[in-house]
Amino acid sequence: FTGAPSLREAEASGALPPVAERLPKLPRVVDMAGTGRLPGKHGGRLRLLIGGQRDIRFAPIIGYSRLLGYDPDFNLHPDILESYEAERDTRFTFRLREGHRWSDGSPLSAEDFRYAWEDCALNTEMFPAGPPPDMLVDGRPPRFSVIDERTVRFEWDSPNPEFLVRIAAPVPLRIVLPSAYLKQFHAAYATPEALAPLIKQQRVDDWVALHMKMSRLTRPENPDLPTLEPWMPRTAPPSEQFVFARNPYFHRVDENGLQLPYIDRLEFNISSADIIPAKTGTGDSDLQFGGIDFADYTYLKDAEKRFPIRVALWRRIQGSRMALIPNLNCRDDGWRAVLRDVRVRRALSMAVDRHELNMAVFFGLAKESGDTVLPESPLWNPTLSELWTRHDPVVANGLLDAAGLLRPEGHHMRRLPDGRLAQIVVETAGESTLQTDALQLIADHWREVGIDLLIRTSQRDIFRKRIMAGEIVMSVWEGMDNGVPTADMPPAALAPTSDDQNQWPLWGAYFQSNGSAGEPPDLPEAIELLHLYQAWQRSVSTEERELIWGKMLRLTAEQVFTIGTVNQTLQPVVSARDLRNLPHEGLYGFNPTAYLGVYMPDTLWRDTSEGGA
Amino acid sequence: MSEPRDLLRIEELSVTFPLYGGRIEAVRKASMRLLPGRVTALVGQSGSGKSVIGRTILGIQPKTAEVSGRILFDDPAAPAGHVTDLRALPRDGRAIRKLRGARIGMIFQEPMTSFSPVHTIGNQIDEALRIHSILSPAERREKVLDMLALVGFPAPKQVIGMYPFELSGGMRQRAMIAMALICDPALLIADEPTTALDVTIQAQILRLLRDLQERLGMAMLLVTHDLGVVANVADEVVVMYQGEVMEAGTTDDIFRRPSHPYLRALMNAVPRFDMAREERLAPLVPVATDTRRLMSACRVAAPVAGANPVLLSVRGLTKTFTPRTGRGLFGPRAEPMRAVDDVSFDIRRGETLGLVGESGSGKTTVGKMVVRAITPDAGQVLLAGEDVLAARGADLDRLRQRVQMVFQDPVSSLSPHMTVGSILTEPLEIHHRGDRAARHEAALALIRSVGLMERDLIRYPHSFSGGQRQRIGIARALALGPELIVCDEATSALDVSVQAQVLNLLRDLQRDLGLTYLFVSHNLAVVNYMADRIAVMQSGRIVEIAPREVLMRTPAHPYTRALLAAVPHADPDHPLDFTRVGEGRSSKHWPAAFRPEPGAAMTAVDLGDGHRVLARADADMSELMP
Amino acid sequence: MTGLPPPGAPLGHYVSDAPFDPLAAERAAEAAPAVAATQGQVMWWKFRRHRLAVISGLFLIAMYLVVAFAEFLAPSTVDTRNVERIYAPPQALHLFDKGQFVGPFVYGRDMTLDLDTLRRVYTDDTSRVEPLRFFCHGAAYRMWGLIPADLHLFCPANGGELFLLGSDRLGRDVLSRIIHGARISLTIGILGVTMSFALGLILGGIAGYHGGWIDLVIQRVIEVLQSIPTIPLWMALAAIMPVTWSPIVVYAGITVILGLLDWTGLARAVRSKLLALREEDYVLAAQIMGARPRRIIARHLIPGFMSHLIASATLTIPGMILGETALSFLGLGLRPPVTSWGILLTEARNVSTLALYPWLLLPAVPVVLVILAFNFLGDGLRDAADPLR
Amino acid sequence: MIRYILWRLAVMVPTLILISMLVFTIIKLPPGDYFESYVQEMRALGETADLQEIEEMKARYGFDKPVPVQYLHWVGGMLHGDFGYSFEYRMPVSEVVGDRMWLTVLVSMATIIVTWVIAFPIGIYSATHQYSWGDYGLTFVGLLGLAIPNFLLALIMMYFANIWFGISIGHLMDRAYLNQPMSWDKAKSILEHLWIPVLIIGTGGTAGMVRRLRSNLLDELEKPYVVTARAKGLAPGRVLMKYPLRMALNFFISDIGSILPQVVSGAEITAIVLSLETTGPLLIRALQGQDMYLAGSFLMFLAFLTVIGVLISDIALALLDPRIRLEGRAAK
Ligand SMILES: Nc1ncnc2c1ncn2[C@@H]1O[C@H](COP(=O)(O)OP(=O)(O)OP(=O)(O)O)[C@@H](O)[C@H]1O
Ligand SMILES: Nc1ncnc2c1ncn2[C@@H]1O[C@H](COP(=O)(O)OP(=O)(O)OP(=O)(O)O)[C@@H](O)[C@H]1O
Ligand SMILES: [Mg+2]
Ligand SMILES: [Mg+2]
Repeated sequence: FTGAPSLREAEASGALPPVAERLPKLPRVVDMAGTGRLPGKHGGRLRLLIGGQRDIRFAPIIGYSRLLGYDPDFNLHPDILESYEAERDTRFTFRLREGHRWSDGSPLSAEDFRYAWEDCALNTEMFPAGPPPDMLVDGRPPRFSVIDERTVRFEWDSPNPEFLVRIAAPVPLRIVLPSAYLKQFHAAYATPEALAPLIKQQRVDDWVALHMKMSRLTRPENPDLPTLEPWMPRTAPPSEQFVFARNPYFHRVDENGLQLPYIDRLEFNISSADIIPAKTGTGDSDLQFGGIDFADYTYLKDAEKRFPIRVALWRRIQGSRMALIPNLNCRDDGWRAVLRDVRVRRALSMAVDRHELNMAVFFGLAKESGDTVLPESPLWNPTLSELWTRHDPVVANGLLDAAGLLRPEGHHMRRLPDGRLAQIVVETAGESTLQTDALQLIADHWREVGIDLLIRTSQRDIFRKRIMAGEIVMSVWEGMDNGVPTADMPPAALAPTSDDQNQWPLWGAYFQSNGSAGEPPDLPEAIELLHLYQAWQRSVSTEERELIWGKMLRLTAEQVFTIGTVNQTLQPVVSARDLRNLPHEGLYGFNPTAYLGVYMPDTLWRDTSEGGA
Repeated sequence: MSEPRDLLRIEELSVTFPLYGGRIEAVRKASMRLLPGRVTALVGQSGSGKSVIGRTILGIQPKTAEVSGRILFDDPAAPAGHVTDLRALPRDGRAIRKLRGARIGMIFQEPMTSFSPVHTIGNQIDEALRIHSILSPAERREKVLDMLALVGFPAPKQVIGMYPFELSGGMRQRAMIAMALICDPALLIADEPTTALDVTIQAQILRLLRDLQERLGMAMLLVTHDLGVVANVADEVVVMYQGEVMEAGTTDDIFRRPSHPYLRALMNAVPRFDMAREERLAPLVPVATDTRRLMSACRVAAPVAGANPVLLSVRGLTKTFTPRTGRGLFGPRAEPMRAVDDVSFDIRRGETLGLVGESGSGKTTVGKMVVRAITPDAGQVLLAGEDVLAARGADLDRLRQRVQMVFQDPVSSLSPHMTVGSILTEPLEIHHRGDRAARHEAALALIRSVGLMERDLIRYPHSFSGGQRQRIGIARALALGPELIVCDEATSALDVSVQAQVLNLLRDLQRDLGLTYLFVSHNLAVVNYMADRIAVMQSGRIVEIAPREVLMRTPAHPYTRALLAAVPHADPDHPLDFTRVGEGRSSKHWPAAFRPEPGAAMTAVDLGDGHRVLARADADMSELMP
Repeated sequence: MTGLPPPGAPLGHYVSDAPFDPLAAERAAEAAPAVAATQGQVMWWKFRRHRLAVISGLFLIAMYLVVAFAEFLAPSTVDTRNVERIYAPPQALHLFDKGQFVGPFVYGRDMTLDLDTLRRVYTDDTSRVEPLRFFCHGAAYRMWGLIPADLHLFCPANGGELFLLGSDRLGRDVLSRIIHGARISLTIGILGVTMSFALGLILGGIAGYHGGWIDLVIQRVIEVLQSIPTIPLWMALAAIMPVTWSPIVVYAGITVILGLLDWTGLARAVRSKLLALREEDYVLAAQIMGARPRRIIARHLIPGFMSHLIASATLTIPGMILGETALSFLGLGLRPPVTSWGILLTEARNVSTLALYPWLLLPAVPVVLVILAFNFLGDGLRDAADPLR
Repeated sequence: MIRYILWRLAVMVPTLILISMLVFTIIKLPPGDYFESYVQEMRALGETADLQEIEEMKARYGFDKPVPVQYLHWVGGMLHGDFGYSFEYRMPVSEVVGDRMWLTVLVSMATIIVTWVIAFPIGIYSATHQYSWGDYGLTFVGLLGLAIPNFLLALIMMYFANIWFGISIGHLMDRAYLNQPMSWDKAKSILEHLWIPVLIIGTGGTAGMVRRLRSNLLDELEKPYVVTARAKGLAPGRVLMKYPLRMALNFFISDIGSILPQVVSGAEITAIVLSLETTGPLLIRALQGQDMYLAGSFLMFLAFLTVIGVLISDIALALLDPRIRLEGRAAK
């Protein structure tokens, strides 16, 4: 095995053991050539621009080192784990690599799982309301057992198909913690006398807060906290630049035995969001995906001529880049009745000229489609994308007439059955001009069918309140977050399961709170979706899940609960020209691709033979 | 002595100012000359261009002025024959700057406004020294202090740290003189240098100027209206009228053989001490103003005829000022200064009380307290029995219409941003008198009655001559047709002919409408002409008060006597004895009965006939009687 | 040389022999046409002499006419779109085609998409001459939001296009948007300026003239108001304005409230100046005449401060015209379809615009012109009010 | 004077209390709170927030308590030097500001000094050469700066500075020097970056200053005391400095009260566009994200500076013009 030259000095001085001792006995070998990548060499840095300190959370997301994770084709495979077993989705056994170490050199072992579960999750001081709901199935926690030094097991009574998905998520479930480091902050291990000065020094109130502060993984602000990611934080906030240095104990190697990552350090530079495109275009970023948008592409492409950068276009994975979402729980009785009529939703969908929208805003490069899964998903069904999305004002007019939204003689605008003018106020929380621009086009389209669309913008934080209160009749949001699901991923987004679903916030809240908030769904199709989802939760085989997914997708597409416009829109990804192994095309999204995570940024390397920093 | 030469030669000087749709020819082809060590007096009608000539010599005329002609300056300190044409020097260039202040000093006519309000007197006097000499700061300070003492400040150290607005009119004028003299100039342009000074100090200043003249060979261009002063100090005289030189010659020629009708009219207009009570002054143009019409537009109520009740009654007025000298944040508080000390007097309706006295004795302060422009620390002011100081609301409104004041400083008392027309109509507007047209009529009548013209209504105050501004102030005070007018040096800047016109107007108004005046002046002849009774102030107190004739004939108080002795006469045969004047000014030379000493109670002793004099309560009557 | 002896020689007795008539001057003045003029007239005469100020004044009047008749003057409405003509650069206006006079016209254009750089490329087609139409019927609008009409001063040729200042990302005519934007830019902000000035003068005047405890109280109010920076206030206000209000009402509301709060700087300047000026004799004179404080402040004291006021006013105007840029920047300002110059500039706030579509910055031109005009007008007013001129 | 200062210091207490209430209202005014907007922002990115931690913080910082209690808690904390906790940065407010404070002061002071250094000569020139080509030209340039929104100017300058001089866009120093101790190279890098923000932020202020100075000077230039000074032989420049300029400064001095807070708040929006490491963007973000203690404490700090600034300005006024008697009117 070969370690990075940048660590030679530390190795020589004895601060670090030699590379062979830092790697697990059985490291994860990434087959570069086999996956179309070029084996590279160590060194170099990557500069990234972020809009604020909180965006350093990108580091553990794109690092994407998980117990088990997805590959670009969304197959799960063990990563940190040497292997795992999921029996009927109820009993999960995880086996660690021998000699695997945290970034501070302490061994990764079953104790770290036990600490996370028994000392933290089950600690009533830390979690007064009991273990995190994500770990519960039918309200009951798993049985946890340590099999041996390297093997642990979680076991539920009924199937938990979401467990592995959650572990592989961009922000994973926390079932393993660096216990050796954290015990000094835990009341069960440290004496109050030892804790007191730490509490004071960190300016927190008690040891729980201290532990929480020191163990934050999602926003790596504690440079001392050991990690398993390819790069570990080196900067304590506040700062304008956050440096992440290579983790000397990282567990992956390439086929030539070079320890990954190739890149020595990541530098996150805070810039105001407004000038991220500008700075990217002047070569100030070596890898940029956040803070830039399709609208910047022309400029960035233009900048390719002047600066050693390369612009790739990836595809976004949302079910729809922008969807109009009628609120079936809105308080306005007239509109609620109308919107619950599937004919109205279909008519509104068909009234939208998606082609014009696509041409005007996306150069015709997006796909006109309803809000549904993308071709990259094994669940894709082309007919569903096209369902009720053809631009046909005649049919739309007919549907609206049938639904009782009539045009009085000699008038162009329709009226609601209760006599009011059919003026629909669409609210956006958007800061993006894209939404307002597209809405203006849609307003024109809808005027053709006699519906008047008014745009109103609310502050983002009161937007949610207003949705919940039913004050918003129709909103603009993005479509399904994950447009590339596999059958093994939960179809929660399709059913009323959460209060942040703008089409049925109250029904979602009802489910989420186990009936203590919101309202039970009373639309048969919604109820059916919920039942299907619950069936998925109890399912044990992929085939069964595929079936359920298929039913749910068809139902939602038929019912047009959300009016999708276009999807597979493009996302520029800018990289230094000498950066290797970044695919020219890819899927861009948070879940499940973890932005770049599934494309393994640890395999990126800089081809200095070509020049560049 | 080498060959004779002129220090300054003005040849064919013309100065014009543009005015909307016309121009003002302020100076027309005027020529004159000044000999080294000699005094040339420039006399003439108010607005005849005297001040403009003075400024033009220094090149500090307003930017808008168009100048032609030559001004040749032959500096005695420069090599002989090196004559500079001051007009040809670049404006504010190095050459002219070296002359200004150092070789040519200037005393401005309006000392009140010629000082920067935010710098101390000492700082401003010192400035010329700082530029033109190489003295050290201590030496300069020494020199400034000397100069201040020379111009008659009893406590120069204190004055150095004071701000201009804390000084009385006369004190500012003296500071101005000190500033002009500080560099021992070869030529002094003195534009009415003594108008705000009482005659004793005036004499002291004139003596000082003469000293300098003799000692340093300083020449002086003396602009003045006081023919008495001219007769006493000038060697040559130039008489101007409407921008033109009417007559020029030696003092002798001018006083003994006045030839031009203007000059003769001027001589005739001088008020004399031996005038009969009813005798009128003879103005140049014998205009008769219809007094009733002048005020009918505005007058509210005709005065109550009948006996002469007391209109204004002043009791125990006292005012103390705290100087702001202590510069810096944490300076010690300066000693409070008693400006007016227990002043009481009465004025009957239709009467004029003349108020004369030493410069800085508190006359202006008394006047301002009477019109309620300053609140006294103690005392009472009653107008026809009404308490002036307590009036509020509608009472105050009425009061304001009954009492007016002509300010000593005409410049700062006229709003710089209002045309004369607006200034004159404003009081009427405030009290809703008449309509627009009527108010305009009234303004027109007022401006004519003080000898100005209709077109002057659209001009702004700054473009007038000193005397013209003063007349605007008088016209404004008359606008409301008040019962009582406080005239604070109301005619000091007027030449005798215009002065005669204005004084006659005031007398006519008094005769016809029963106006009452508190007439503050340093010109004793004028006071004599106007006043029924005269009060003399010194150091904040009234030292003597008596009917006019009594005071003039038998002054009791040593200060009054000193005053009378120091009056210069417009007669070369009766020169003033400069060496003796001013002796009675300081109480040191006074007889014990009048000397205010700590512990000695002073009271107004009645000498009969309404003649009262301030003396020790225990003084013997005979000591007091002259 | 009349009467002047040679240097140093003794002075002879010179007597002018010109005729002397003491009444001549008066008679001459009487003969001259009466110049009865009020102060206002005098100031107007002086103002007229200032050429640039007069031109600026006329320009501003013209701008306000544009504001009044924006719908008619603009070739299209605010949000008329042409998705075929996105990001079209300005078209040149020609008069002669192949040496022949045709009147004002533009050439037709073809658009191609460059799929590599994703740019729209426009090329003139000189065979298509599209003359402008005048007093033509075009996009329908409601005059002042009330009267339906479709008459325009000029429109593109039938079936042709006209983007004299180019088009934006939705293919909207920049020229039309600038014309429509003038309406908000030149009204609401000015309202704010006026209010803050009125308040600043009144409260500053009172504090400065009276001094004492009145001053103390007003100063504390000023302190409190000055302590709150505008941006947070703006954000807070924007957040509590009911969402149901139309954006223009919200914006007007905020501007007015800001106008109500923005007077402090001016008030302090006025106050400190008055504290010094109130000691002048002419103030005493006015008091003796019986003038009320209000009058003294307005007629005697404030004019002495006019230059500063005029300068401040003309300087505040850009702040108010561009006020909404800051707001829009923070996502609080006006929303489509309402537009203003500030909005137009905010929309152009990214580098792409700068690098690729610079004509979107054109709204800065009227802003600059209006601000210059206001300032030169101010100069003229200053001179008119200045007695020394 | 000392009595006056003590009196004014005493008056500051109720003023500051009033201000603190106002500030608290302002940061509380927008509906919702930090956590609400945080959750929404995460959601807009398609991500999920760490709800557990948020609930915990909500309880810890008394968001469930009535508003007056929250206010007292906040004010009480500040009196103890505890400025609260920043939710966004998850650390005490006092630690968040860090380096930003002195960088802000640096930028602001540089801007103010540059503004003055440019504005004073130009203002004087414009006044003494009224209606010359120079006057018109400088007025035009100044107003141009005023008429173009700063953020646009910032963008334009950054872009062209990059295209023409290759200067990297925005920020106050090269990234390499971040978090480094001060060194010669770091100082150099800061200076290299400083001129752009200084120029941009300075434009508006300079034009305003020039115009105000010009008009105030024009008023004073022909005053009698100026003529007196000229008659003494003072050079025009010296005359100008000593007399009219001093009088014209009145307006300028009376505005010191607002300069002081500007020094620490920085030009927020320009700073955002230029990504300056100053406090302005911090404040705006805190306000936008409803990071209430951070915003509130900062606003209070600004308010305190304002109050002090007003006091200084009053004292300076009295020193500048002896006619101004602040302690009440003696004569009337
Ligand atoms: N700046 C100016 N603009 C226009 N006219 C002026 C200006 N200064 C003076 N004048 C006019 O020039 C004439 C001469 O004024 P000047 O001040 O020289 O008079 P004067 O002889 O000094 O009078 P007085 O004895 O009243 O002071 C007057 O009629 C006056 O109105
Ligand atoms: N505002 C003030 N502050 C301080 N001292 C003042 C103030 N006004 C006047 N004084 C002082 O009060 C005294 C009287 O001044 P006042 O103006 O009444 O004198 P006056 O008799 O009118 O003198 P003059 O004849 O010189 O005009 C002077 O010593 C002066 O210095
Ligand atoms: Mg004069
Ligand atoms: Mg006096």
